[in-house]
Amino acid sequence: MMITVQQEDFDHGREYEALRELANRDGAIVTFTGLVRDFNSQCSVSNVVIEHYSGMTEKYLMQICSDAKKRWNLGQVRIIHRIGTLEAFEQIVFVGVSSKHRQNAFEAAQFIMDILKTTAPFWKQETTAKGTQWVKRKDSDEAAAAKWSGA
Amino acid sequence: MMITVQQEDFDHGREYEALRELANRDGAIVTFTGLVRDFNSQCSVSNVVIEHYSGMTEKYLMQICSDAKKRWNLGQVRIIHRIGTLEAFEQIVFVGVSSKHRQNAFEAAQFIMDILKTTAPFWKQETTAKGTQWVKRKDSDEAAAAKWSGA
Amino acid sequence: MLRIRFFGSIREQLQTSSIDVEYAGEETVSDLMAKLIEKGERWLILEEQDVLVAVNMTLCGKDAVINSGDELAFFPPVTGG
Amino acid sequence: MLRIRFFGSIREQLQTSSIDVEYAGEETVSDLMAKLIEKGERWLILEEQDVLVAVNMTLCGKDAVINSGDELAFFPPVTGG
Repeated sequence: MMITVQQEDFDHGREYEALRELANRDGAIVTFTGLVRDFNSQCSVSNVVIEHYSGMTEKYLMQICSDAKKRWNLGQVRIIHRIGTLEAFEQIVFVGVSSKHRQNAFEAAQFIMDILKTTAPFWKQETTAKGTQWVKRKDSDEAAAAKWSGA
Repeated sequence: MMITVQQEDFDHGREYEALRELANRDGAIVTFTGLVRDFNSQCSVSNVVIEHYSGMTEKYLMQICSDAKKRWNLGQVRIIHRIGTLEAFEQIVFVGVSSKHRQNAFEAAQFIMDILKTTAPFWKQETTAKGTQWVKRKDSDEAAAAKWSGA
Repeated sequence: MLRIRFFGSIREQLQTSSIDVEYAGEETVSDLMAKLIEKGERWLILEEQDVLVAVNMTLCGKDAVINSGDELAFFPPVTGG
Repeated sequence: MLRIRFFGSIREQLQTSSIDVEYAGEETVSDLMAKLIEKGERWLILEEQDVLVAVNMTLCGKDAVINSGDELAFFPPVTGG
């Protein structure tokens, strides 16, 4: 279980290999990567700036990891989230999960992203041709997170 | 959409970067990797030998990719499956999917693995301290595949 | 003393990321908000419907109890990932 | 002519990975199976419950129609991934 909040880009291949080395008895590794898209619903995006609440972010990311480990039988859990200014197509977030069973690895990675999206204190500002604005919360993200609260 | 059946190991990092380069407008990339486990339900496994039906394998993997693209709005889809003798901890299978929405990428990657496990003509033999035996089909894999046939 | 922090669009609209206020026995987050709003209209933003509150880095409701030395934070819905 | 291929434990038990047989007007996979089983007891394995059949690399039932030149395959449940 390891979480990192950093400005620097990450090397997906290296993160995967580190996970694999620790997780070698697990049999299944799922990764999710979020990239800066070059457009939003209205227009093209040149970059995003990600602000966070240092301290609380780390606390919540750790909490999400340990909640995932309580719900599923997991090996390794890794989260990296970037902050600062990111250009279109850059990597924003990495989630890696290993498990003996692929179903668990898939579900846990989805859970981590859904809960991260709605509870981890990050805020995103987009710069487009129309200027700079704060990204609004999406109802679809709320719905995705809500579906985990039943079980 | 690209599928490969090969004896050689694959470089996860390179596969991810290739996917990302083609998928750069997508925003979400999910990968799944299956590794040879060093034990089964009874005892430790030293290696597996994977046999396949050349021609039919490629046909079915392509079919699975195109079925996934019909069900979800996807960018790139990549499958690699290894054949031949693999030692414990080696990589067996890689699935990489990109999409504009993470939910689609997660579901499609799961779908691909579930259908691959039950329809792609590969057969696995395990060598353990007790000798060599053919791996049996798992009911849990049948159930995982069956859940996609409703929708 | 209480440290009060602001993030995202709330930080931007208040033009401040953090203030320290004397702790005067406020029992809950709501009590403190009432006191802040007395300071001026711009603080009304804290009462907007979707503003989230954290006390000592834990998300909580406006009825959460506060104590001297606590760190409070007000921010809009999160949009990371 | 028909080419008939065997994989996995079926190939191993039959000790053969492929045979070519003359096409003698068999209408379905079942017809061909009956003919193979006449050749000897070991072919009974093809009638086991979970044996899968492919005609021209497409999974199908034992009532699938066959024609001269087809490639058939018999194999146990797949276990890749």
